[in-house]
Amino acid sequence: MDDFAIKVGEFEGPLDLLLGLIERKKLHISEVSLSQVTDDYIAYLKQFENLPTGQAGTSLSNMANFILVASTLILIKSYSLISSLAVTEEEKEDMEDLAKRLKLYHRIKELSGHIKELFGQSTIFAKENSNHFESVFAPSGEITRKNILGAIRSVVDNLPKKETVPEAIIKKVISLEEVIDDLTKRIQQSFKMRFSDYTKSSNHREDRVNIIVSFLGMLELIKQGIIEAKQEYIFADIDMESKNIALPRY
Amino acid sequence: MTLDAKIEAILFFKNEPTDIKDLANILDTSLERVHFALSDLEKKLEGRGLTLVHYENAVMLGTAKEGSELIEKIKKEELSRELGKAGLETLAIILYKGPIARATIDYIRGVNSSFILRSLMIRGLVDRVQNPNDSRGYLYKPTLELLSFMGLSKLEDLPEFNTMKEQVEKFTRDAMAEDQP
Amino acid sequence: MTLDAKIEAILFFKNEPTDIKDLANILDTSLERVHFALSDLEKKLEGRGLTLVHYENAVMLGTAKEGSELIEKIKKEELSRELGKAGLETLAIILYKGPIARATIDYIRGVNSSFILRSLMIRGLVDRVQNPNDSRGYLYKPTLELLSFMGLSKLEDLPEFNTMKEQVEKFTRDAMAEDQP
Repeated sequence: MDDFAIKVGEFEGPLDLLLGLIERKKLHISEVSLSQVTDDYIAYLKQFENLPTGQAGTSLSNMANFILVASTLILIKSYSLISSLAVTEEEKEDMEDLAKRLKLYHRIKELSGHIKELFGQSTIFAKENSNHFESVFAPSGEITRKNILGAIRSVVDNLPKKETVPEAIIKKVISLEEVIDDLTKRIQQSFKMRFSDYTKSSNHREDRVNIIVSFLGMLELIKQGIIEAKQEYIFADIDMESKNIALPRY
Repeated sequence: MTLDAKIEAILFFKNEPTDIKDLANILDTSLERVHFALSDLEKKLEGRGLTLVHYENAVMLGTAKEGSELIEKIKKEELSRELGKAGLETLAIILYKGPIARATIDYIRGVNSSFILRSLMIRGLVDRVQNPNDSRGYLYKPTLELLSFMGLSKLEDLPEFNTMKEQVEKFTRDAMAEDQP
Repeated sequence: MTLDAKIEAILFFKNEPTDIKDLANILDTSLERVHFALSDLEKKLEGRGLTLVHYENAVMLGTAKEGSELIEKIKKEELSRELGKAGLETLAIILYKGPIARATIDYIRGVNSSFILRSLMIRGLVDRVQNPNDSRGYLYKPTLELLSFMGLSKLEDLPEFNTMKEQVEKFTRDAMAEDQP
């Protein structure tokens, strides 16, 4: 069952990873601490996104889980940097929920300590099955060839299937680096552009994850001092300008 | 023979989790009287070598947890105690919050839990029942074997059970009001 | 835990006549004290659902005499009960894929099958043989009575025998190669 394991590196899932990062920095769970570990989270994820699936236990649908949480993290961080950032009601809820989810998950991890402590320590045992029991042939009317065929068919239909997530789609969406490279090039070319132009002209599908990943790319560029971003008013588009055309460094 | 003695005899003979409804049927009596008799039996078993394990509608008889070391000495098969991180988390969610839909488990853990659930079911630690609010979905709940492994006669014996159940319920009510049954 | 409670737990668990000398050994005490404790246990079981059964030098726990009618009723009820979906599926797996280990059945169905297997055995529908690859394990197979009840002179006469067998085998081959006979 190893090929089904849900792990990126040593972490079970995105919440596990986040919790690990927050604990490492000895922070409390809050939106503020989440914005403080966003970069670490992305950096950690980057190590794994280029691994072929199956390696290090990565699976595509699981990567998608990691990326979805990444997108919420980026929102939280952006919001803390650019207070005028426009967020939808739904995004606001996601942002608030993440801290709550993390607190609950933290609680569950604490409680799983009780399970570990108790499991198998003072077991209540059932009677051992006797090896000598009398059996009486007692069939029932249900046992017909037709019903038995129906039963084996239902067994076969319910065998677990391997993941069937279309790899190509997810790979495109989750390639963080590609988005950042692309963004850098476009900034150099057009010197000044708007965020919505970027996501529109991009050959990526304009879905939510993609916009957010692009946004992350933009924030990375701001952080690296490669571009400057301006937003005239809330909900307005974001203008991007390159500060140093000659040196787009990563 | 009193009703609780009859129930003790039946549970001893059956040696598997038994539905309280089946007990009422066999004994030709009401569910209410079976419940009363079970709590009589529970009292009578105090300080004895046996104990009742009880969750929702199922009940079984087992050795008292105080005797576990003794039984372990004469048991032939080694008990598998290995659960792993994912297993522990999932069991904690099911014990403190069950019966619970897979979507909610996934949401709390932040990952897909279908494979860990399957392996817990194969080990007989977790059971699933039809979700009364969603005919295509299931609810996952602890088995009596899981309770027995943990030395719990009932779920309420879990540490922090009452406080935690409230916390989890409050949270899931807030967060998942829209997609939860 | 008193000595008589410990003895009760041991006898319940062992579910077979146990030598009084063995009890003294397990409990690390004298024969005399075991005899005293046994008579305590006997007194405490009065009016209860269980009773102590004495053999020459051995004892065993059983259901009280007064409950024997009840137990007969349950036995009959167990034998005439419908197998249900889970029972039919387990039986189908054994018919199409047997002889098969319990772990493999569990793995195919995704749930624990131990209680169902026991009931299929008690009803004479399946039988078990020693697993040649695992001295402590068993392989389950259909009984001859089941085959003749279904009007089958050989398993291959089952509808779609080869296709179904192949599909189940493909699944187990991929995942459990090492546990397979």
